[in-house]
Amino acid sequence: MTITVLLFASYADALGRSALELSLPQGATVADAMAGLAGMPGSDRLPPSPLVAVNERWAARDQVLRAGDQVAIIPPVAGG
Amino acid sequence: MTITVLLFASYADALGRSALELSLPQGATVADAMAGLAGMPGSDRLPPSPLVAVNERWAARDQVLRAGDQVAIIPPVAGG
Amino acid sequence: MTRAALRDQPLDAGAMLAEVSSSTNGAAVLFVGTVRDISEGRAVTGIDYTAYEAMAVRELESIAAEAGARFGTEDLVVEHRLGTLGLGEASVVIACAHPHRAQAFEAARWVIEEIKRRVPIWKREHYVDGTREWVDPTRAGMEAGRS
Amino acid sequence: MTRAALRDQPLDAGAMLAEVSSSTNGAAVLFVGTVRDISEGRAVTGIDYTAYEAMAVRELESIAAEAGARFGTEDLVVEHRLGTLGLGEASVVIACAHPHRAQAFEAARWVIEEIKRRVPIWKREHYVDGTREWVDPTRAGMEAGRS
Repeated sequence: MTITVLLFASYADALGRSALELSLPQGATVADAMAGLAGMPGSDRLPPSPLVAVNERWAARDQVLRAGDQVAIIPPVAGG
Repeated sequence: MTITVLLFASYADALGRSALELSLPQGATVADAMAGLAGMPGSDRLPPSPLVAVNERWAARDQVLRAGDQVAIIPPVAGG
Repeated sequence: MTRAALRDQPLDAGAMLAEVSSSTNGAAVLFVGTVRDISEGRAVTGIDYTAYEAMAVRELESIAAEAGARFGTEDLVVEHRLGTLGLGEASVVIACAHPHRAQAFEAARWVIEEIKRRVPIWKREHYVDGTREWVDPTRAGMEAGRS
Repeated sequence: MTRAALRDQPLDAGAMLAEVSSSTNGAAVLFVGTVRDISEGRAVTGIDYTAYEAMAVRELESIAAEAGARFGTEDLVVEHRLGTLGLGEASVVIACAHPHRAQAFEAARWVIEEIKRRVPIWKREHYVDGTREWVDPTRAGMEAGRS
């Protein structure tokens, strides 16, 4: 299945883009999606366990993904 | 000596006026000034120990007065 | 400089907010106390505010200066309205800015509590039945209904 | 109804204060966060604010609704600015009104703390030396310098 990864702020700078697609096996989790980024240039500048949202809601690392999910990797928030 | 007593809000209503003069002996205190109001019509509607200010500053009952002092009898404040 | 005033005209909260704001501050807090339509369960139509004016100004100035020293800001202004106010009109406005938000909140909160504690201002509520009464916050049961 | 929004134009604190004010409320509190000229001891000339917009709006709305339920008011609005802001410009405005002042203060304070905790918004500071840096509040030493 294919999911979309969204990157923001310093993480988008690190990987040089703000979105990408990943192919993952059925049953893959948030953690698997993170592992799927591991080989990409700049991914070493992401922390080992960043905050993640799936489809605009905060998600745990063991959340199971479905085809078409939007997985957002969230840098430390700095609003206000 | 002569001092001025100022009355406000419900206390002014009680005594029917907002200022009056009192003749007091030298060395008289805030408490003596209060006692000097005792016989006046409406003075029974004042509490036994109201808040008092002398010359625009909060004052204790044993503060000694001087000629010309302004003694304000202060109802419970309700600003804000 | 901190600043305080009594006014017999409507208070301008926006101007007071602008007065304290600057790029040295990261946070501004504005408090506005307004005439509420209910007091102690009675329907209110308006309020007369009266003061021992010379002393009230002195106390307001002293509260503003003390708050500035206590919370570390010069950007604090407070104004209290006098006269007859209709429903929803502002009786008191406090504007405070500070480099940091915690102190801006705490200073504004401290100022309104001190005003209610020690500034010689009184209010007479007008009720729908046409009667008027001086408010005595020391009377049992009053505190719960106040803003 | 509580309300939340992201804006790419200047925030209008006065309009938001008016929006929450009514004669059923005795108190209104406005919080304004602004761009400060110093961050962690470095001179700042401006800040870019960016967000995961769909999620940020959802989180802001949820915070406003939760604050309304928690503190007992429907009169709460919050707006956050996006884009490039100059010194002194407002990045966030919270307006809250309540029958009583304690809850108005507490609701506004709670909302800004929640925004800083869980709304996906980021800021990149511009420094006088021409460099720009994303702000990471989780980095040691950052917290003391923030508004």
